[in-house]
Amino acid sequence: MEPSLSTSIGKIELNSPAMLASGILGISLDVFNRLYRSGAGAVVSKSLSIEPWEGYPNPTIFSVNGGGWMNAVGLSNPGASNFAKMIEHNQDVPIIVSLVGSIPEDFEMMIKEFTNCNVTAFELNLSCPHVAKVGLEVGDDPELVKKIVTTVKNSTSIPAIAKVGLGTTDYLNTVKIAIDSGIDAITAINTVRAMAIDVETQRPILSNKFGGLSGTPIKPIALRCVYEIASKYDVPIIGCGGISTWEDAIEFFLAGASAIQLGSAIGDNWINVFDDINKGVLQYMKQKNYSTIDEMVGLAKKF
Amino acid sequence: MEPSLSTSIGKIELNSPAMLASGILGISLDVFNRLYRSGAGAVVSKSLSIEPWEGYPNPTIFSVNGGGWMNAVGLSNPGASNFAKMIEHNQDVPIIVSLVGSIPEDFEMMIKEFTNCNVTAFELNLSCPHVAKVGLEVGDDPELVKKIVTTVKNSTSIPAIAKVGLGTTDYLNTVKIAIDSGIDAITAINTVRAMAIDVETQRPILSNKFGGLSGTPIKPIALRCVYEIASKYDVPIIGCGGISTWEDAIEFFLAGASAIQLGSAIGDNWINVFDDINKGVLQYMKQKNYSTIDEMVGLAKKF
Amino acid sequence: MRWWDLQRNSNHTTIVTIEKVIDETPTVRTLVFSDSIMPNVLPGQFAMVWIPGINELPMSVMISKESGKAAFTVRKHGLASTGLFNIKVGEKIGIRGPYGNAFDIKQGKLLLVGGGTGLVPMMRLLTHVKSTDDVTVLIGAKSKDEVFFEDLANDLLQNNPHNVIISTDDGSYGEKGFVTDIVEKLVNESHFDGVYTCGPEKMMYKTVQSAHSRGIFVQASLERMMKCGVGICGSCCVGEDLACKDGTIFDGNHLSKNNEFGYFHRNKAGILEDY
Amino acid sequence: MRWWDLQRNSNHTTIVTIEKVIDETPTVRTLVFSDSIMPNVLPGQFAMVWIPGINELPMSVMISKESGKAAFTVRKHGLASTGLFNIKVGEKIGIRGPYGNAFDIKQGKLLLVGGGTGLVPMMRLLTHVKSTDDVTVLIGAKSKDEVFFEDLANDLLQNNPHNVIISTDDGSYGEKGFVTDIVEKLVNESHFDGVYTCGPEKMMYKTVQSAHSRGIFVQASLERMMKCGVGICGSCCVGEDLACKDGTIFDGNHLSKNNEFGYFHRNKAGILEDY
Ligand SMILES: Cc1cc2nc3c(=O)[nH]c(=O)nc-3n(C[C@H](O)[C@H](O)[C@H](O)COP(=O)(O)OP(=O)(O)OC[C@H]3O[C@@H](n4cnc5c(N)ncnc54)[C@H](O)[C@@H]3O)c2cc1C
Ligand SMILES: Cc1cc2nc3c(=O)[nH]c(=O)nc-3n(C[C@H](O)[C@H](O)[C@H](O)COP(=O)(O)OP(=O)(O)OC[C@H]3O[C@@H](n4cnc5c(N)ncnc54)[C@H](O)[C@@H]3O)c2cc1C
Ligand SMILES: Cc1cc2nc3c(=O)[nH]c(=O)nc-3n(C[C@H](O)[C@H](O)[C@H](O)COP(=O)(O)O)c2cc1C
Ligand SMILES: Cc1cc2nc3c(=O)[nH]c(=O)nc-3n(C[C@H](O)[C@H](O)[C@H](O)COP(=O)(O)O)c2cc1C
Ligand code: FES
Ligand code: FES
Repeated sequence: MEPSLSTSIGKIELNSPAMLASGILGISLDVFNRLYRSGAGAVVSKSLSIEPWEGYPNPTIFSVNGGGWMNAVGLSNPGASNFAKMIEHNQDVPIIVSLVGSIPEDFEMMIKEFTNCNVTAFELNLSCPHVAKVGLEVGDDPELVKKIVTTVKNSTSIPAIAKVGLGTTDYLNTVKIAIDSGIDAITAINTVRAMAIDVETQRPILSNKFGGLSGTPIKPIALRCVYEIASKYDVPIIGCGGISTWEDAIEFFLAGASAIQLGSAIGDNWINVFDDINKGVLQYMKQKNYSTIDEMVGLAKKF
Repeated sequence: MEPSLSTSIGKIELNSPAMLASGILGISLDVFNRLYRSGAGAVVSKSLSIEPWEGYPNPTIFSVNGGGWMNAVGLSNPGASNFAKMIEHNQDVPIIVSLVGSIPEDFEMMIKEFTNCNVTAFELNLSCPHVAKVGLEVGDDPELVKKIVTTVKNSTSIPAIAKVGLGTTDYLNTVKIAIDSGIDAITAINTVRAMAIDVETQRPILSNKFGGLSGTPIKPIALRCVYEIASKYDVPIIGCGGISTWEDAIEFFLAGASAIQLGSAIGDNWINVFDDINKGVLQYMKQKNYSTIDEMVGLAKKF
Repeated sequence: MRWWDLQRNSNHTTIVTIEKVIDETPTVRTLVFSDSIMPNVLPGQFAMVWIPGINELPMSVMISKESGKAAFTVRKHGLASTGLFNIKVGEKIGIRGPYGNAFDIKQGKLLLVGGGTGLVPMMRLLTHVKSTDDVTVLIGAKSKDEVFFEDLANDLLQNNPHNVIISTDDGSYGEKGFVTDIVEKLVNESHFDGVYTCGPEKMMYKTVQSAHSRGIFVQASLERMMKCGVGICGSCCVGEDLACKDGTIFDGNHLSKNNEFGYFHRNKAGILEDY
Repeated sequence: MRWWDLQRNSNHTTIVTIEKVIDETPTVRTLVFSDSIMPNVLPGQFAMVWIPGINELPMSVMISKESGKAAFTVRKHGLASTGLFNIKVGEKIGIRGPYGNAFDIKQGKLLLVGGGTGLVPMMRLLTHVKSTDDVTVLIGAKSKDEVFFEDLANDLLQNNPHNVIISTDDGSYGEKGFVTDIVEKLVNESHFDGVYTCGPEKMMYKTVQSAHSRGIFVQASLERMMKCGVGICGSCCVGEDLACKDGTIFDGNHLSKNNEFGYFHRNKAGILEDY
């Protein structure tokens, strides 16, 4: 029997385990459709706020010598309501709407905007490492995480995912609180706070000085987070961080992820990366005699 | 006038700003002499404990596809007293003795062993990400950090450096406590907790499962830590993490480091990396008209 | 072994020093610099240009007469472009790229339609035409003192059968009227093997319509808000296309199916706005 | 562009499958596998061999008669080597490398002195001698049932003037006595152009002394505790040298100035211990 690429992350069912990560190409429905046709199991939107944000001035993105990408886009986004209008007519694409905010009410308000939209899940970005007041400042505050997740779960029956990252507190604690407050799944991890200085002009390259490191450099860090979460808690996990090949995808499944997200790999290999990974995963499943992704999830935990 | 490579990290004076990082080739005086002749400004020993430790079984070190190294050596070391005997006859090499322990008394005892040795400084390893009870478990405990640093400062007049890393608490808080307790300098950062799984055998590669990521992948993370510390506190800083070229070294000086440590670069480029970096830094200083390293330190902070 | 020792990382900023500044008009300047890669980019390709402390902007890579050199030709507009405009000889800027695809240059009778700094890729295109090609260059501007690159175009085409036409909206120089009316006239009068355009979107839109409706091969180079330039951020999307990665050059056939071209672009927040 | 797409990362573990297991003696086995790199390593080079779930050990890369294949010849000893010894056909191990330098093979009259699995690099060395070389191979073992590679050595040298001498400590096979006494006799009797040795350190030490004191070019391949194999961990240091990176092969001249060779090695904690 042909193995199947479909996977479930708790109640979320996808045809392919590789989804687009938040912030990557994530502002237009036409592009979402294109990515879906290219093999993405779902697309996660750019993180949306209540008001539109222009983000930081450029430079906001560049690649690091030695591998990976650095960004401080500053969560530029058209705002939840503009975005909701845009995806109103979405029929085919499993869209996961990413949200940022600094208080529970922000999330509640934004979720209302999507009442008439076909949304697969909400992803709560608790982990942006370079924007004050939202992101990690939220994720590092246990009380706030609890209130936000509880509010979100009370606002909608659509599954909610918490996206965590490495902040100034123990992210495993954030995960625990999110789970205790009813979260449906965890995405790990966001970019890692980082910096680059140009030696010629002697100034930080990003206009925001600090940014988030993504891509291959953070893969081993992301993988350990997935493994740590999977070893400690019984929660569906979406792995994210530096995944660019099918071997990377398998590593994350073995560590405990039921699905993965791709960001920087698109900058490195463009959008055929979805198809490449899907094909490689299928090949591996055939060779190892698996019929579902689920059979692989967490296999490395027994060691 | 020829620019000079000498630098001071608080009271510590070195002829060259590039030193050997702890754990790299750091167990034999003959090797220390060789590294010193190759251009290292100082060598930091393998982290020493009271008793000798064998460390973890292999695999303990391998390089990551995509860059960098992963290790879980498990702080194998000959023990403080054996090591002290070995360096008793050291005359030339500025040796920084790295120490690990889980209680203040451990450090006190070990420092006594070095009474008759020519030691340039002690580096307190508060940040090993893959050995329980010492390392990050210590660094993440503010009370313990305070007690250890206070004890060390009361035990010796030799300068003491605290080596910090990314743990489960805010490392900037650890830095603050160390400073308040009288530390002379900060080394930032240690390896970052990470993991790799072999997809063929489906098991973690390191015998310890988790290890520390070092080398180019962590450079942007280490650089931001140095910049963050330099922006927040007035303390001499030694930059460490992924430095492998003279440009990297300059980036760290500009961010606020008075000296740097090299670890993984030795695995990538062998020990001529000290000379290469020294030459490159000198060239840069000539071109920019600096006569001392100090003139560059922290220049990027003004932006 | 590290790959970045072997080749320059085109997605990481390289610093170059401005060696010459040429005033093209009161609001347009060309900044010349030496570099190993930018002098040889393909016609239509752009770079991301970092003005330290100010911003980073997409800029078409301008040709330079001197070998080993390239340039940017910038019109001062908002904060960022004015910052670049004000860069002096000896000052440093950062560049990464080149990015984007290139014009597919046909042979025979060619028409190039450029407005403002949209002329930059047209000038590089001219360095790639065959000497047998019959080339018409149409330069649109608001008024006489905004016309530039006329001499350069004539110069580059000195060995070709050619025709450089200027049109100004106010008639203060060359023909009076909108450049797109002249395009319509030209494609009506004679057959072209290829039409290439870069400039204000409305101009490109009409040019593409005029040519495409007559079955003439036409390509336009689209300008969109660009933050990354490499297909990551999504800010440059035009329908399902990413201008930086799928373009910036698209042909008439493709553009005629795109609902946003000619009508909408996205602002810095990613909100669709009318042109 | 990612460099690891272009070439295998020799410092990252590659998984291979054991295809054949050959019993050499009751305690020594040769495990054969296919690989693109290991069949062609230089004589003296080693690999780090991962026995999943057990340990990772340095192992000289053994030759295989079949092209495209290489092998490891392991003596079961402690936990790790016994783990490798027990690997069955079809099971997988990980390898990284090759590491270390190679023997500098002279021409003329050569003497190879090997003990136990120290014979492994000697066998590969034999595949690199010129057919005009006159080669003496001296194999030391405790007793008859610990002798292996005698036939292989004769086989590899069938086109050379050669002599394969076995010595056993107990005299149960070949000549009786210590291999180093025979070395002393041989270098006394005739001139050698090169002497190569790998095996127990005391054996190598005496062999180097015998040859070096007579001005004969001699090289020994040193075994030390190795964790990384790549010059990072320091566990393999011998005086100021790192066996994995500066060696494993050193010549007599260098070794005669090293105070640790022949006397000390370091244990897993890095403490100097007597040999
Ligand atoms: C591929 C490409 C090539 C270009 N080549 C040239 C050139 O050769 N010469 C030249 O003068 N200009 C060129 N531009 C336009 C240039 O990048 C700027 O948009 C323009 O200079 C105005 O910038 P500003 O920030 O000063 O103006 P602002 O007042 O800040 O903005 C004015 C408008 O410019 C546009 N804009 C601003 N920033 C960007 C950006 N990062 N990317 C795209 N559009 C932006 C937006 O529509 C904005 O509303 C090119 C643009 C693109 C996309
Ligand atoms: C370059 C090199 C090539 C080698 N080639 C071969 C070979 O082809 N065949 C073979 O059988 N053996 C070879 N060895 C020896 C082998 O690596 C092991 O040391 C040996 O098999 C005993 O291992 P053990 O762990 O089973 O024994 P243990 O009982 O664990 O240890 C016994 C002793 O072996 C040594 N040892 C253990 N682990 C290591 C290690 N990681 N590195 C170095 N020494 C160690 C120590 O001296 C230790 O005290 C080689 C060693 C080196 C350094
Ligand atoms: C340019 C860019 C923008 C991003 N924007 C967001 C965002 O808006 N919300 C979010 O949760 N994560 C954002 N991220 C983080 C990614 O979703 C992802 O977590 C991270 O890049 C690690 O994955 P990768 O290594 O595959 O890129 C962004 C990343 C990049 C590179
Ligand atoms: C094999 C290995 C062993 C290490 N052992 C120690 C140690 O004993 N004590 C310590 O403080 N840091 C240790 N480190 C961390 C390094 O000193 C350094 O902080 C880290 O590797 C980052 O620097 P790099 O990127 O230049 O390697 C070790 C690193 C490696 C790779
Ligand atoms: S500019 Fe970022 S995707 Fe095109
Ligand atoms: S084995 Fe690690 S340095 Fe040689």
